[in-house]
Amino acid sequence: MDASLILSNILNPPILFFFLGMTAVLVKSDLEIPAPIPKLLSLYLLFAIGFKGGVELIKSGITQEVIFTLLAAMLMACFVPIYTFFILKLKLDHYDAAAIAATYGSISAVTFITASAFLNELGIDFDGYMVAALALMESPAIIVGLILVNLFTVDGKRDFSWPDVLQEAFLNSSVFLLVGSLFIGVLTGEHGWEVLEPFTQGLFYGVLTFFLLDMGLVAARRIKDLQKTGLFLILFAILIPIVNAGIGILIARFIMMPQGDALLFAVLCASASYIAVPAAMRLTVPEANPSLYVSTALAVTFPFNIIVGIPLYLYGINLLWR
Amino acid sequence: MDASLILSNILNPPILFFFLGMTAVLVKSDLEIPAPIPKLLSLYLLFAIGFKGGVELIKSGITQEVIFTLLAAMLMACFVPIYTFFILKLKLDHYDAAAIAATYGSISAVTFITASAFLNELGIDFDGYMVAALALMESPAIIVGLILVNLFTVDGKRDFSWPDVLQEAFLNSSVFLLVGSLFIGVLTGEHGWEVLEPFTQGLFYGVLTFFLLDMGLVAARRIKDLQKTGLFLILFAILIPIVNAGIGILIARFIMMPQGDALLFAVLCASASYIAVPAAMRLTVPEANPSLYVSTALAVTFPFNIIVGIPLYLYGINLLWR
Amino acid sequence: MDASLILSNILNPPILFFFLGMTAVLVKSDLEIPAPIPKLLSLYLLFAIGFKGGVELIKSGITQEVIFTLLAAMLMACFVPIYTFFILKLKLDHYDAAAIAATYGSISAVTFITASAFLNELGIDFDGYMVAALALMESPAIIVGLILVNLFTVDGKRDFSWPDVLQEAFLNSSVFLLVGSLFIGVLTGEHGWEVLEPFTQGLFYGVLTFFLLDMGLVAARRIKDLQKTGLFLILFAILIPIVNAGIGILIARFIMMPQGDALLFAVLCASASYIAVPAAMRLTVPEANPSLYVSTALAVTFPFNIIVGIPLYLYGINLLWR
Amino acid sequence: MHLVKKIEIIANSFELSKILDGLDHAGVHGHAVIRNITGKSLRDGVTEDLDTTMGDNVYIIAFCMPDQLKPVVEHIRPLLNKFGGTCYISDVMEIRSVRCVASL
Amino acid sequence: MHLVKKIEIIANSFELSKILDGLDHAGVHGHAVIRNITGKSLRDGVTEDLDTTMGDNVYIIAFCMPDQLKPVVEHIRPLLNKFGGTCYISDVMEIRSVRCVASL
Amino acid sequence: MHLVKKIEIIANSFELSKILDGLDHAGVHGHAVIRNITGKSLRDGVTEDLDTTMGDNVYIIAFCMPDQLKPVVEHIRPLLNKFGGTCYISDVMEIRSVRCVASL
Ligand SMILES: Nc1ncnc2c1ncn2[C@@H]1O[C@H](COP(=O)(O)O)[C@@H](O)[C@H]1O
Ligand SMILES: Nc1ncnc2c1ncn2[C@@H]1O[C@H](COP(=O)(O)O)[C@@H](O)[C@H]1O
Ligand SMILES: Nc1ncnc2c1ncn2[C@@H]1O[C@H](COP(=O)(O)O)[C@@H](O)[C@H]1O
Ligand code: NA
Ligand code: NA
Ligand code: NA
Repeated sequence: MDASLILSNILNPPILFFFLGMTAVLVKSDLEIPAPIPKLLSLYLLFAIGFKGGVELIKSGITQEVIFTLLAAMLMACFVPIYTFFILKLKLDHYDAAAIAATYGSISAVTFITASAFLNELGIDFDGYMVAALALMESPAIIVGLILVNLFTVDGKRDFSWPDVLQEAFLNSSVFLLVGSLFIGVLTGEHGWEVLEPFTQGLFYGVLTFFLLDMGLVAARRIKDLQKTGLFLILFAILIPIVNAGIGILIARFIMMPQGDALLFAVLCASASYIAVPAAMRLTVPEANPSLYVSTALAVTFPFNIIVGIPLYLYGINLLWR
Repeated sequence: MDASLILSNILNPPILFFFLGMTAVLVKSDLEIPAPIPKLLSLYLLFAIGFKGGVELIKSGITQEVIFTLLAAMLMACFVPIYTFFILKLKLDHYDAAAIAATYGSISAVTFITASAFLNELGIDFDGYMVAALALMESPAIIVGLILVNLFTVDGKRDFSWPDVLQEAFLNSSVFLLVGSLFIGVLTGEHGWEVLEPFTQGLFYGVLTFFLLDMGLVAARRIKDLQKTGLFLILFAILIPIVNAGIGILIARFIMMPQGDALLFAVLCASASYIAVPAAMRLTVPEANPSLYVSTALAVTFPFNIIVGIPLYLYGINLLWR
Repeated sequence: MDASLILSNILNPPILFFFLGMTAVLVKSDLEIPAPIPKLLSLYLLFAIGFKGGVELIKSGITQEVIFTLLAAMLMACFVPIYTFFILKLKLDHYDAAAIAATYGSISAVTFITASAFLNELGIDFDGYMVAALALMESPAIIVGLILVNLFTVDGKRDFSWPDVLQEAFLNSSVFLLVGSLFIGVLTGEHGWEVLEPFTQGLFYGVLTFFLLDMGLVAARRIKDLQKTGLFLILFAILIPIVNAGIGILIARFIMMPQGDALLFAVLCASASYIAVPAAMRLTVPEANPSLYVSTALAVTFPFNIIVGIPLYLYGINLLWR
Repeated sequence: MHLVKKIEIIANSFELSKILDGLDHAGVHGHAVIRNITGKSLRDGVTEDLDTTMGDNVYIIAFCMPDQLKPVVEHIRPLLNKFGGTCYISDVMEIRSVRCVASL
Repeated sequence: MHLVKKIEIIANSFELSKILDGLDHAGVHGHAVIRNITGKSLRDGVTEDLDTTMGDNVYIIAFCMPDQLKPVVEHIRPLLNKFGGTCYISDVMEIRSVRCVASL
Repeated sequence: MHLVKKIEIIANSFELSKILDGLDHAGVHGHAVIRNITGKSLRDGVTEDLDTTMGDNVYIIAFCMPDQLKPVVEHIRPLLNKFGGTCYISDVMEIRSVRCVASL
């Protein structure tokens, strides 16, 4: 049953500390994790997950499954922002619609990491190359979002330069550190893993827990923005992840991913970016309202995914793979 | 003999690094641990100690001993600020007396943590629910202190609001994180402990050591304030902890705590708050002089407790429990 | 063969992350490790290396080898700034020459640490007292540099005070923390080591890796300064380390150091300071141009040493010790 | 370009929320806050290092219309009297942007 | 001592490099940047906490010669119009040092 | 409200203690310091990133009585000449609080 999965998910330290963070804001405690500590934690998580992914990628090698998975990742990263744009256009102007669509086309690394910790908990295996899928899915939505803005708005002086945009999309610090660590994992392999293991593996779960405490604080502070976003966007922020996860699961079934990989893929499809894409959108589509795209991704979709989504998608996968 | 206990206490890395920090200030080295790193370390320590306490509380369950211990903690947290207030009133005005009394009625988590590391060193057991006592003893003194100010001063416009004060007392970040982590430890139990162990246990001693280096810097910088506090307060800051520890030990003996718990309880009684209470006093009793209550707690009582007090109290306990 | 050593050096995570940091700057990624995190990492590294050195020093005791090694360290720390000063004087004014000479007479702790990680990799032993040599070699060059400025420049109002200079040379935070941790390691010995081991040993390699990522960023940002320094200084910054390492190796052979120690000694001789000495020079020889002495040490000598130098010097040692 | 007033307040971070509320009640709804200020005041005479115990100082900057000044002073002065802190006013010219016009 | 103009800009850190480029093109080659500013603007009405997601604000200070002001405003205003942010100008006296003389 | 002078100094953190001593000797006993300033100066022409090696810049603010200005300039100018750094003076109004009156 679904509820038991949800419960076993909720009763993990990372999720409970996420709640603790949210509670702190709600009861107006002055708990805060001062800058730049959250930045340090997120750099660490990207470093550790990228490096581990690289080490495991070199063990598995570039097989047919890897290629299919990465193709599926590319496909979803381009498809999601397009179809959601047309849904969003029903209620919002083109700028906001494109920015939000890009947000949901991209991914949230922390959601991915939380899902992988959940799989570890349950003893379900997953492949290291899913990290490559994570890296691949971060950037395309930014490009797609911009193309949509260009196609659907007609203002003479939209003067952004493609080199800047590509720079922002592919060389922003998250993507860069993740891909770089992945490469280094590939280069150093098993040997590099052993020497770094107490750092990258031993601390990983604890750092994730601590970071989710901060995410709880950040997400709860954004909740008051939701009044301004309106019911349409709140529903969007819950239903679209479910739909995207559903599509992702069907694709995963089709190309016969193992269950663990399928969950991670579903989570990638379902999650929305609240770091890389908002930063890029703020620069390239300044007309869009940041509190719309950040708050939906951060205060609705992120909590939904890590609390309900992850076990829900796994439940679906268990049904289908049986 | 007492001296050998003191020596075996002093020759531990945390205490030695505390001395190193003090030395750095005395010889005017530019060593500093820049903000917000000390904050990160203290958040970590509260997180780790709270979580561990919760895990062990659920193992032991809520027994009669637990209830007696917590009652004793409450009792001392209310009694100490009252009796010390009347001593302090002999020399100081009512505002300063109340603020200092509140400081000594509350506790110092780092002193507690140092004492528990010392017990680990010596292989003496203690119970996880002592962390609950720690959490319980942090706030009451703030309330008692304010009631004393209200009773003994007559200024028409003392316009503080009780909700604000209770907020400050029970939801300040230290108490909140400690209690929150304790709850999460209770909820996740042994299983949560295993996954977080390399983080919460493995690093604990090292982080404590590093943090005490910073405490040494901070305490030494406060030493010059002591000229202004006068001999009365300096004596107060050494004698009152000994008296409080003595009372604590007698109570512990009376309710038959095991030796390890008794030491921790004595340390809680003996220690003075230099974070939560000063912050609260600054807001609610702005008439009191912060350098009086911070400097005595930080530059006298804290070093005294971690260097001399902890082994001294244990010596006393060893005598009585024999 | 040399190349295989270089390769096995380069294929280690710390060096690869150093490259990643440099790459980030070159491709203009916005990757950065915000202040004060690099400071935290460097405090940790000094703390860990000093403490470990102390623990091992007490195990080995103060033997004849120890004394010879420390004498050799003192000798090189005084000799290098003098002879390089006369070379630099050929092209630069006395202020710049003295400042750069002091920089190369002192050492880089991170280069030392990278070399010791490399030795660990290869399974080559080295002695803990090399850390004492590291500490000893940090300060003398500052004093020698100032004496040179005083001897060779004639400006009436050079009004620095020796106490200030000695303070700066011997009590700056790097030297202080390193020596302090060493002392504490000596005092607590094997026992202290065990309790701190998960912190000081377990995380060491990972923190070094992370720190070198930052060093890559910092070094690459300095590369553009090199246009202004000119070819003479760039050649100086590559050749002098090789010469110094060569002298160091000959001395090491002469006093019959084991190979591991010889490499560390060579690396100490070859490396240049980019923290303690520049800070001291900025205050005591403000006439010198910081971008000359910082950029050569940081953007040329440091990368050269950790990438090519360390394996090269080991190759030389292997030849000579055979 | 048009004239506005710049308000600068230095105070302990514990009082930050009270001061911001004061500004808000006085009708000044925009502000910027710089944290982790160290300092020394004539009053206590000792250099205040940032430490874990007594909180950091904050430096609050708020630009406002000249006629908002009086209510600001009325709201802020009691706080400064009670908790300490310093407040200074000066004249600056605002470069109006399209967006700013909308907001003023 | 001689009169110079002080330019103060508060903006999101994402726009920092664009603004510094703008200053540079306007001939103002010196500046100082304070990061990690939190704030609240009338426009969005909510207090902006520093968080991992939306970047921090930055506070840019640049002192320049009075005649550089016009080009600065021309270069900065379009950026403020597009991305948001506020800009204020005031008068200050520079204490010329030997070094400063060389640089101005 | 009464007129005071605002002194703003930007310099490398290594020189901080010397500058604060200078202010102190000149009779200005209060100040606030903002650390971790990045910047660019005409003199060296390159943007200074905060890095582990060369220390950060600091931004020192001190409010003082107009007649303290002369000694301040006398004490600070030699330091700026020697070590670099910039210093600016401007006029501000102080909101006197009860406490401030006592301290001035
Ligand atoms: N004259 C001054 N100039 C600049 N900052 C000051 C001055 N006096 C006080 N401050 C700052 O204001 C803070 C609070 O001062 P006070 O309210 O006097 O305790 C001090 O810690 C300093 O950071
Ligand atoms: N009136 C004001 N006074 C001081 N700072 C302001 C004011 N209005 C806005 N700010 C700051 O400028 C930032 C950008 O404002 P805006 O461009 O209006 O979004 C805000 O986040 C505040 O930090
Ligand atoms: N025109 C300027 N406006 C604002 N800050 C400046 C200016 N010139 C220099 N600075 C700052 O002052 C620091 C020291 O400058 P300098 O003394 O010229 O090396 C620089 O790093 C900048 O942060
Ligand atoms: Na997605
Ligand atoms: Na107590
Ligand atoms: Na050297």
